[in-house]
Amino acid sequence: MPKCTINGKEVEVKDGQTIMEAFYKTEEPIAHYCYHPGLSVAGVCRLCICDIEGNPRPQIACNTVVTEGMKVSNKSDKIKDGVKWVLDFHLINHPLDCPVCDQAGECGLQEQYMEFGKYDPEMAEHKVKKHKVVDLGPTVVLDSERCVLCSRCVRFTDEVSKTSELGIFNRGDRSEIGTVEGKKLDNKYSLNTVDICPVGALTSKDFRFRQRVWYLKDSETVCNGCSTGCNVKVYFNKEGFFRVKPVYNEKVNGHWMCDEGRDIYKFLNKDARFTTGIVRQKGEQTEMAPGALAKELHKEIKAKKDQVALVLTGQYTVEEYDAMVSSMVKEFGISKIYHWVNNKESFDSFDGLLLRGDKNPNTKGLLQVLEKHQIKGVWGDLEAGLKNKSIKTLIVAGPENKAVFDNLETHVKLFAQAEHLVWLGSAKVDSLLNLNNVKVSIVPLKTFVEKEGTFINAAGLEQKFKRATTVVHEALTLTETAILMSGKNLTVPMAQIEKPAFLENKRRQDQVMLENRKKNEFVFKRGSL
Amino acid sequence: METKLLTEFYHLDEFRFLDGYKKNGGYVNLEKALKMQPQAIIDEVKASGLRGRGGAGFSTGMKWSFLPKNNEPRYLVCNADEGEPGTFKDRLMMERAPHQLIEGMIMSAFAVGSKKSYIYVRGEYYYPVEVLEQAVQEAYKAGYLGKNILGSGFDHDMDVYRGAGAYICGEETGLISSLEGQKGQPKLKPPFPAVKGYLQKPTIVNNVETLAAVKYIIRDGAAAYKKFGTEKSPGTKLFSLSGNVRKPGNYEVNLGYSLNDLINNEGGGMKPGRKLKAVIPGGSSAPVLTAEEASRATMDYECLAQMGTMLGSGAVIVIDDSQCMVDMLGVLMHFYHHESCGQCTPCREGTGWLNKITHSILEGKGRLQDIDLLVKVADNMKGRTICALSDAAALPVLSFVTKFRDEFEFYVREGRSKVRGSFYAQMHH
Amino acid sequence: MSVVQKAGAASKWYLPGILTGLGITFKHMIKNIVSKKQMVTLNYPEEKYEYSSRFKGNHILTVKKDGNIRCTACMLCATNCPAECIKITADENPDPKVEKFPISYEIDILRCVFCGYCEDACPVDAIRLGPEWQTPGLSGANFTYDINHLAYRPSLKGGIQSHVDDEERHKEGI
Amino acid sequence: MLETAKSTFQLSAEGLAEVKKELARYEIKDSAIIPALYVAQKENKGFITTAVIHHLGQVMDIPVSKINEVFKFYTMFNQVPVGKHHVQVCTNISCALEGGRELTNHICHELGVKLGEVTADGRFSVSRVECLGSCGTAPMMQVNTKYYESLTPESAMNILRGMK
Repeated sequence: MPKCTINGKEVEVKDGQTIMEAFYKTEEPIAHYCYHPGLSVAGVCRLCICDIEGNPRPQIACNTVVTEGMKVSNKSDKIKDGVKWVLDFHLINHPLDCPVCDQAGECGLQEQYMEFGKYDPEMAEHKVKKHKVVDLGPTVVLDSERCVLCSRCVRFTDEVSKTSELGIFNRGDRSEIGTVEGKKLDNKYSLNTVDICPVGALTSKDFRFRQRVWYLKDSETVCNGCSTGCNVKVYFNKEGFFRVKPVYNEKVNGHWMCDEGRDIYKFLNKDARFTTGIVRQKGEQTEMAPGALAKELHKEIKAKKDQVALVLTGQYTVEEYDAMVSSMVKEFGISKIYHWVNNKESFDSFDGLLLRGDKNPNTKGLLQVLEKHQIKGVWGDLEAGLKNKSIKTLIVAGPENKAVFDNLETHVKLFAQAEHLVWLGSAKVDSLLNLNNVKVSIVPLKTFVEKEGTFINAAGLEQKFKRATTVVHEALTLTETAILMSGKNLTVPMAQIEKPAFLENKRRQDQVMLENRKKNEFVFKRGSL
Repeated sequence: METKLLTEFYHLDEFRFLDGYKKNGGYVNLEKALKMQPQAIIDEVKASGLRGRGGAGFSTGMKWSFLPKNNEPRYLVCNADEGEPGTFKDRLMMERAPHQLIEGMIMSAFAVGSKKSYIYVRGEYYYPVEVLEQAVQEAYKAGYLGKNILGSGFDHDMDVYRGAGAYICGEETGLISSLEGQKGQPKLKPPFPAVKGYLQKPTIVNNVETLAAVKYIIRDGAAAYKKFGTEKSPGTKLFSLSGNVRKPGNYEVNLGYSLNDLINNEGGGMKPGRKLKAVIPGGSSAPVLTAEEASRATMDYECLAQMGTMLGSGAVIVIDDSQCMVDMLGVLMHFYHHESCGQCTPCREGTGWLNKITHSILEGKGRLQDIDLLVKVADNMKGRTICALSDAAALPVLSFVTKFRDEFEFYVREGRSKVRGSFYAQMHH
Repeated sequence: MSVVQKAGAASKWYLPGILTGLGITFKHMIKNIVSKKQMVTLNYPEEKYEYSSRFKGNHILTVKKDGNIRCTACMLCATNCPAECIKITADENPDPKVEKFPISYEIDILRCVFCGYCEDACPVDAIRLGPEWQTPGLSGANFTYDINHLAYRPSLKGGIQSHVDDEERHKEGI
Repeated sequence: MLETAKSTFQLSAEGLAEVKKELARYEIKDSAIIPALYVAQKENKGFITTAVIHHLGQVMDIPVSKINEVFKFYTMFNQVPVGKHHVQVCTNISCALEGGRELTNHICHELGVKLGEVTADGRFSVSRVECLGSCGTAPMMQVNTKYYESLTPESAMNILRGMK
């Protein structure tokens, strides 16, 4: 365990770790493009140069192993000038099309330029022209001119996804990232290349031109796309959710996430959701406040205790399962509780990296809650009960992400055999609104980004996450629904109400808006540009 | 005067073949070497003070002793990717005396304990590859290669690998990358090839001339070898003399030989009516010497280093007074721009930038500040990359611009060459 | 609001004040009838004032040589707008040299404070504040200016070309 | 698209055998990429196309991007069609000092082509290359595999005219 000094701060690192890792540990700033903690060291961007005491030449931090007593600094004028020049080498052939570039606002080149640059360009000659808007595959678009050839994406396809679609072709300043014609960048992790691209060379087709990044806020949460439970950041503003990116978690997903998981934002937005409570009887549809609807259901459930059954999917939090199951069991003594398993065949599959066949974030949590309340519902019982009409009122906590429920439609048909189908769910399921022979009550629920809770992933790891924002204000959580259905009222403890930011800062309301818009380090100084 | 040690029998056509080579003292010393202790050979080479003839001039014995002391398989690679502009000595050695190289390699391989060696020859050398491959076959047949060489119990295999045209593969890690079937991009150091090289195994990469010289160190002993050359630069060296001299060619002389003599005696002096203007003493990457400096220079590592240049691969390029230095820098910059592997940013972008600036000066579009910009860019490319190619591109710029600044300024001001007028426009009409 | 109470009895008699005022009005009326040139007011809307060409009035979106809109939908104007009156929706342009362009560009002119920050922020000279200053309209919808109005309204006669030329820039390698 | 790209090039039986031999020759498969590209280039009229890359990828079981990287990196693999006699004139410093560039211009002019172009009859193509290691006998050119040294514009053209 050698000790070293980084800019005067002493730090102890593991054997064989590099100066770069020591910089990370001390949280001292160091410029770099090609180094990525999840990939091998390339050492080609040459930005991470630093002074090592006793070494006349500056060394790169990413490939120099820390030795005992090493004194490193990157604060000297010599190093700063060196970084400035290396940055200039990066920029001389850069097209500077920040206005149309999606990366603007979170671009490595912009960040370092604000830190080290701010000079007049000295390059008077023509820039090297390369290919623009190259279609690399179904998910990614390449702009070779913006590329700084850090080779992160190439190393990703070689080392992590092991698909090797990308390569750097030609040499010198004619080098270009690309795929061989006839072979596309098409793998289940392809969008990670966009995340690790420090500039705007690789952009996501899905996110392209939808928002400028400085209009977006982000919030950390856990992906509910499958039972791996990758740690992710969701990006949103008042118009809705726009993208999902991975967050490093050594125990779960490392630095990566799959392309499927990046689509989860799509079912969070309003147009994919039930927004009000709906009661549908004999083809007639009335809208109702969700809370009132849930409360109304209390009477019916209480009256028909023995004929009520509950179906749960693995898409809710542990807290919600516990609230729902215990209210069913304790308040009403209902034990007909069943677990709805989607894609049964591939349920246990795993691709070796992140993707799991179980497309629910919290199957483990549900099973644990059911076990705690000693419920052993077998799916066959439900089918039989519906057939012989011993189950008349069926409460279903449906999927949030209906895309992963292949058997959704057949199951809706199955559930329609009951007399009264109570559907709790966030995703808009159109087939429910076409059922005419059964009474349907729909209570809109909140999605995982609108509530806090815990998911237990396939490895048994409990992951708590926080609320990001609220999209459908009227919607309830499953816990709230459980409370209302058991006839109680919702009480909101005062301490939990978040204080609005403007009160604390004594800001006017419109100033808060402005503040939100201009976050993400985007500093636009009037008059100076 | 030439001192023919390595090139003693190069005039004999039969020296190319095994029989002729054996007739002239070939493979005699191999037996002697195989009876020695490997460590003794390393010590002998170390004692001889032999320095790498490829360009860097690093002590060969020292390099060999960096090998980790374990039983991992290790490789010996002969660097015959002779790409440095002005250098053509390795080609001569491979064409005229392939067995001399092979013998030296077997001895070296025995010393470093390598069971497999490669000769990496640049792709353009079709004929030398042919000669080498034939010689390797001959050596296998005669039992100098293969299992249990000359009954010593030492096994060794040798293979010739053809490159495909990349200057950067002359850099040892670039060469290893190329040998591994990748782009010839240099690898990060550390780890050095002697620790982790070809296929992540310890690898020794030596130049053709270095490996061939090993034979003579074994034959005569380190002490005898040290008699050649100077105290710190012992031995003889092949110098590739080219450019504006009457008799260009390869000349083997003692290290420490006067550059003036090399040009005027061996090279036959300048062409009629021409005067010496500048000399690049160690291949295109070496900083240029003015005529005055050249008259004082002796061809050894120390003297040239002292004069701010280097011996490099021993390619002496003579430039006479009819040549335009801006033009020559343009030629070099085009070369380095073309050959930069594109890995490290300062080199990838810097070589392109230098090339653009020099050519805009040549086209008559230069600005006076461009001359300083050349220096600034070159200064900031130096020592900032994985391999030495960016230094190799930067050093000529710095020396050309500082030593012949008047020519550059004249070109920028007048839009034509001080020496050759507006030749450039005619050449690129 | 502060109210100034004038003391004194004379001010209770309004008639002298009224007559003085009428006198001034009459004086100007006669002056204007006699010499129209000296008149300071205009007969709006029959007559209109010509402002300087630098006047920051209604917005204009400039066009390229081929008549397409210059704006690249970088949203810097919207970001810089203190009144938040600019709304842009971007999309992929089939021409890879253009890459990004706005499929909708709306300015809520009633919110606009004509500060000109959008003009300042624009990196490609795509938006300018022009000399037009009238913003009449009969319903709320009339005050949301879209691309058609901003770039191609009849008074612009087919669009104002900006000075920056894409092709020249491309040739120069910028 | 992939299918058509693959179907346009096929190694001959000898070529395939040679590639297989090279695959077995070295410690790792990747080392055989350069020799295999040489074999394929010879069979594909002196240059390499995407179809060749795909075919080699299939034959050698190496990702095509890796083969393409190697192909595009080295100058001896031609990316565009070349003539039957590919004339490569050195224009690096030693040859430039002795008139290598003038020689290139002369050859181009005499053959009526620009650099990198193929003559109308497909016999010649001219390119300027970096140092070929024949500096002592400058200026020089390489036609296919053979070096021609100590040239003058006239002698160079005589050599080229003598080629069938």
